[in-house]
Amino acid sequence: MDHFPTNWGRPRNDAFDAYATHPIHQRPYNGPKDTFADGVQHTQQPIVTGTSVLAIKYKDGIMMAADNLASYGSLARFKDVQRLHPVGQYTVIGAGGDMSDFQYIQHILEELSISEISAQDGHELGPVEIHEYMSQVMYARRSKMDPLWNSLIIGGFKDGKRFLSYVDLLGTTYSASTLATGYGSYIAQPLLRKAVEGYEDTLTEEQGRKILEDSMRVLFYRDARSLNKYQIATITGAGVSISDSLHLETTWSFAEGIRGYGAQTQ
Amino acid sequence: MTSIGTGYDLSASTYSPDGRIFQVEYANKAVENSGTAIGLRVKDGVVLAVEKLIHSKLLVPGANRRIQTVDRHVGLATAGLLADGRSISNRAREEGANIRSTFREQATVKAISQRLGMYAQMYTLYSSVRPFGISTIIGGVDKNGPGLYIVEPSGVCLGYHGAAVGKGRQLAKTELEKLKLSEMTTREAVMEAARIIYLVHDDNKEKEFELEMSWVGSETNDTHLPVPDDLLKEAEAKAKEALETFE
Amino acid sequence: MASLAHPQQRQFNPYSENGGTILAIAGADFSVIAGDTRQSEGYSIQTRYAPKVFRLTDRAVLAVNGFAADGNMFVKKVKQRLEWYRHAHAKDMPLRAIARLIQTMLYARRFFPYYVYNILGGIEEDGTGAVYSFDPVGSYEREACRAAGAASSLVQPFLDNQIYFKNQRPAPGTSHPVHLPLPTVLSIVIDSFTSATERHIEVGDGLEIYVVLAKGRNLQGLEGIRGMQELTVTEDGERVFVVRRELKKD
Amino acid sequence: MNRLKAGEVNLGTSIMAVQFDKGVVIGADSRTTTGSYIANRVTDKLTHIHDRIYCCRSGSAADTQAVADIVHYYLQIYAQMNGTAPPVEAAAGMFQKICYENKDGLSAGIIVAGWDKEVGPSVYNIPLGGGVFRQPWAIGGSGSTYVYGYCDATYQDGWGRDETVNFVRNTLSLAMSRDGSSGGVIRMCVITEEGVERLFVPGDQLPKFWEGREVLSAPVRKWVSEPVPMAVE
Amino acid sequence: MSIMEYNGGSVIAMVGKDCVAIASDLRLGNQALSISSNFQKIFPVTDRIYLGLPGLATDVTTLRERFRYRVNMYTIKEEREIEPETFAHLVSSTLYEHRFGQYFIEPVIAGLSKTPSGGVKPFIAATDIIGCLNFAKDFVVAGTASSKLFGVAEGLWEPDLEPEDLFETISQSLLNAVDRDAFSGWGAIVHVITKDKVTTRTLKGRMD
Amino acid sequence: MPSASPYHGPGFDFSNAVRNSFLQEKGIPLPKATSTGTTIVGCIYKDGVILGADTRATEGPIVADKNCEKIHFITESIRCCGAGTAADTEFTTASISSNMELHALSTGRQPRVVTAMTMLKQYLFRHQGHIGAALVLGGVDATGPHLFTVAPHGSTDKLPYVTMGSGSLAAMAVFETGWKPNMNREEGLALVTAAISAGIFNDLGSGSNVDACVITATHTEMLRNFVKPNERVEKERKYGFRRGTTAWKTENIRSLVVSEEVTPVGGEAMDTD
Repeated sequence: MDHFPTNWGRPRNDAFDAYATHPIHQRPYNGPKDTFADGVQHTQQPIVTGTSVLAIKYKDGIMMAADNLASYGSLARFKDVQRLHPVGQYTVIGAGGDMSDFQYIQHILEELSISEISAQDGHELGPVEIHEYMSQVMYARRSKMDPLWNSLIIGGFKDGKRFLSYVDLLGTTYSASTLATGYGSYIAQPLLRKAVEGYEDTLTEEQGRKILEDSMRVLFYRDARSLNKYQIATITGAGVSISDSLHLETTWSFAEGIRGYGAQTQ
Repeated sequence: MTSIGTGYDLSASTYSPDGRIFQVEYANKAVENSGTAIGLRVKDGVVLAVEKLIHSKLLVPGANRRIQTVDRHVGLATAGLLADGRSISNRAREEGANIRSTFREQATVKAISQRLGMYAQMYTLYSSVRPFGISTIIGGVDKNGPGLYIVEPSGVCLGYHGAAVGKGRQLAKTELEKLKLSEMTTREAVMEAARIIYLVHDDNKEKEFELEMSWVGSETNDTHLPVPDDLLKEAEAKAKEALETFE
Repeated sequence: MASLAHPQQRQFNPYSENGGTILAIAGADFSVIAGDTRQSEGYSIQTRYAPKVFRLTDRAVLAVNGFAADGNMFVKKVKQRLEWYRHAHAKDMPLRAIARLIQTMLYARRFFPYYVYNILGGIEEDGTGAVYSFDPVGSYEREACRAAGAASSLVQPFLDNQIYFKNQRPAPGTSHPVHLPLPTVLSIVIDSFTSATERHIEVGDGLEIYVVLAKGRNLQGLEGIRGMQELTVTEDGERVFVVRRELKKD
Repeated sequence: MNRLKAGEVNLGTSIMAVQFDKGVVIGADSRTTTGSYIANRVTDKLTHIHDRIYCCRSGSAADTQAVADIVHYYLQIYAQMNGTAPPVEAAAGMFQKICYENKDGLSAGIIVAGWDKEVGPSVYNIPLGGGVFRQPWAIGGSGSTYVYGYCDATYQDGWGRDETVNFVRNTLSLAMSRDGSSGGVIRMCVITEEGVERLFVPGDQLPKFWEGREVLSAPVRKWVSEPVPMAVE
Repeated sequence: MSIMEYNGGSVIAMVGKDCVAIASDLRLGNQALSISSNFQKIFPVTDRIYLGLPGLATDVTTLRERFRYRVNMYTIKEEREIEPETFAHLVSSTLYEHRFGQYFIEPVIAGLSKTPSGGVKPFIAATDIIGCLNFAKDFVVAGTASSKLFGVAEGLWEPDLEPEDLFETISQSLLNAVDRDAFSGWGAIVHVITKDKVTTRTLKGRMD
Repeated sequence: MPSASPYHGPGFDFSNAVRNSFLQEKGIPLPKATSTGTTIVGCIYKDGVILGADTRATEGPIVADKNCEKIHFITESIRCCGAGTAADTEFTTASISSNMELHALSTGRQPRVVTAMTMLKQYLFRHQGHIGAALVLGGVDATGPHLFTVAPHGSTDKLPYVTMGSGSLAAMAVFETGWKPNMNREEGLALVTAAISAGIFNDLGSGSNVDACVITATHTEMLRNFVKPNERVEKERKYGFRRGTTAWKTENIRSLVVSEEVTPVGGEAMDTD
């Protein structure tokens, strides 16, 4: 899976960048063409999209981060979108990909929560249940050839246990102590793994925030669909907390002296 | 009430010559036989309370709840046939979800109540069905503030400051009218509601009862929740105390 | 935007490949089922630990490999059917019945297949070790050993040579054993995976080896094995163990 | 519209040149992308062609670099042959010729600007097909589409150096904030008879405009009406 | 279908103790149809260098002749035998010359090079179809069964095998790999090169 | 590519191109060449330039070479890391290396990094991206340390720290968090190693060992297999076969020992005393 959601779930094109020298995202389709293909709308495509979501385990629970941008192609269209969404008291769901599908997911989760509250049976939905539910929904939609064009990270803390897992438009799921969607899986994941793997039980909140901030900064430097405005969510024994928008400090001073692309000096 | 056997009471789709629908009136009888349910609409929310008669000592405490949650911000209490109460609350949840998905906003208490009213009224039109044997008190908070409604078996839906249905409704209404509901907080209303339920309960005639209470408003962040145990205990204690001084 | 320039890109591919390799070997009175734990897509490691081998009952272990979402869903459904069987018959389903069940379940989706290769290992009712291997639409066969998944073409010929003694002449006056002892099988499994890790980019990170022992068989061959854990639930029946090892992470 | 060759490095780009009485101000963002990966976040897209002539490059990095290198080479020959600095028009003409004659093989949108003895400051725009258009101000690259309105509404004849620099800085900042393919820092050159002055605006000190609210979340609920007392009271 | 599978065939080379071995199958096919069970893919270049050319049969013949010509020219010009390292580069540049319009051949080179002290040093190399050299210390493989060969050889190969042991290991690697490849098989041939002799054996293998 | 053929001049031979494009049109895909999935990096430090590379070469998902060299020689003080089609990086750098040597001989000066860079970009641009070489070029010359990337289409970038290949994103993340100006040799090497390691452990196209090359004005140090974090563990079993395991049909032994037997002809041996 690469960063550009348009390519998600589509066949990889070997004629084009067979060696993946560059992270190339515009892969034209050159397989067999159905004569009537243009007349049939099989699946929609992502239109307004969000980029990476990052998440780590740390001492007290789970920490997640996502920026506030929703892009329309290359246009930075909405700069105040929250992509970390709390579900109940124990869970946060973060989404990359199509924002309309994400809003739909928020609605069905709201419905689910209300029916769960109405049951008044003493049970509450935790991250495990919400992830299981979402993976069933995502898999069912992909099986109908009508996917929800998202990659989701679900993090939570309930009954003293941390939970962190991923699900995407194909229904593929996996868990790890660090997760990242989209471009984050290429850029941030190496940093997160190095900082977190083996330190899940000792990493403090402060350290966790620092590593997420560093990763978000690198993503802002290197992902053309990202923004320097982001939020961090923590899910701990004390519940869910989603920060206000944070601004990234960036460094550019080393670039002042660069002249041209080769022999140029002035 | 007219004598039985005149033949006009066999179907909800049949009027009596003097323009009454006996089936609906019989349904009201079912309500009147039930333990009292009350609702208080106060300054910052709504409190619902139910005198749940224990018809068997073998029941687990807390079983057969008569107060149910409809949506985050709305609850209901019923008096009458217990199973009809379940059915109506399911319908209420569907109506809430339907309103939410159509208008993308929380349903108002009024909207849910009116839809429930229409639903109940449908059961007064056909010979093949029986009217609901319950009166439902719907309470909650929405963008208009606290709301409290009663839906009767006939389908009548009316808004109230204080609502009472079931066996002890007359006495409860008298007590409710004495209160300054619009100046009261939900916390105070919990005490009053408990007192009223204890008051209307007829120890001599009736079996034992369980006090069931819920609230919604600023105390609960606008969520419909059962009154917490400690508060419930306190309210019960105070109610018993008040009972002794009342007479 | 590229998608606007190429309207034919609309077609959605509901499948993906998630790498990894599984294998199973049947012994006389045991069965060994193993898989690596890397889950990848393209050149990215999604996670270093995603199990591909699952205990179904105390006598049956299922390994799935291919498209992870289909694999997990399939295992879930098989487990559900086995649970129902337990409720109906008050016993665990026999291995050969599970094999037939898996075939039926796979073939039911003949025209929108589960893109997974299954290998079922365990103990038959007669107490012998068995391995059943399946293709994605349910064609299956009982074998003594089988490799599947990304590096199957690397591992299978090696197993042919070491398990079936293919292309080997026995020393004069002797013959090849029909079944290998457990310690030999375990070390061949481990070497198969370390070799596959060397030469296949999608294999690595961790190794999980399940061992199913026939009813009443002693633990010979499992003593002193590093990282072993017993998973048996019932008493006086077959026993299931898992051995976990690290593989290279590059 | 996909004029880029497979796997090519792309200058998504916002570029600009504006002339004023004493010279020209040119400017560019610094982002180079392959797909949506930023291969270089501090690119210098202001390319020295001769002492008082620069160009801003947009389109394929390989093509525009090759073309700029060729023109740079010929202008050095020009200067040697004539003993004088080449006019901007000559540079623009040379760019136009190469771009026009190889229009099928190149994807290059170039703005040439500079100062010469004959006409003073001048700005030439050479868009994709290989035409050449002299303009008082020119914008180019993918980011430019977002700021035509701003430029039309803001530009006025007769500005001095400082107002022009400000205009370029604001325009580029607006384009970079909306175009995902543009971003990073702003590099500018002020080219006058006296010389070439380089200006640099770091990515964290770009002029700020409206950037949306903090976070778009559910509206805060307020009760429309207060409860009224009962009529019976 | 890949063009490499048009005629099929596989080659493997391995290093032993002061010896090298190179082996191939003998199949020539026309896609799924087998045509010949005696199609040679390994050719002697000098006494101690052998060259395996798995791939498209027409290119096998073309390249064999081309290398024969070039090695002869080298020998005449230089008045000495070509060394394996040099020959590997000759193969590499010949293939890269056809970078655009490749030969569909993945050559494998096995030989012994002379050391200054008069001894011999094992040398093996392989290139892809456009001449990228791979100097391995253990074994190299090529052809339609390459992934199978990689798997078996990675499992079976051990350092410092004597010529007779090397023969067993390379033979077992090849036979078991081609048995799992539809486009290779139909007999096999092994050359073991030592300082003072080259042992060539044809193997008994499955003929299906 | 120059070659000594009597049939045609230097450069590529397109004689098979017609045949191959015919095959391709018939829908037969051409086989893949070896690619170096690769993580390659470079960074400028206090005294010069440090280049780094992993050592895995792949053919599709198969590891073709576990320990290949991706840092190529250009001149003594200029080196070049290659990613992309392995043969292209190999031959392109070799050709530029040879031209640089000739350039040095004809000018009598130490050649500059920009010269190599210009040669590379012009060569690659001429071939319009068909030569799949993505390069990191670094070195020190009379004008100081220089570092460039050259993309397959011939565009170049000049930067103080660069990465290329399929692991470039992982490696760049390490640089973006750890790079600072004026690092000393130790810091620089540690950073380059960390960047390559990020590629090795997170990108499946990259793997095995870390190669590094430290270039200063006076000295170039090639640190082949600088770190080896991926040594294979010992096998559980020995896999030697009993001699005679393999059945064979025919045997032919060609003796390479030229045995000379000297037969004295006529009379007695010469008296050599």
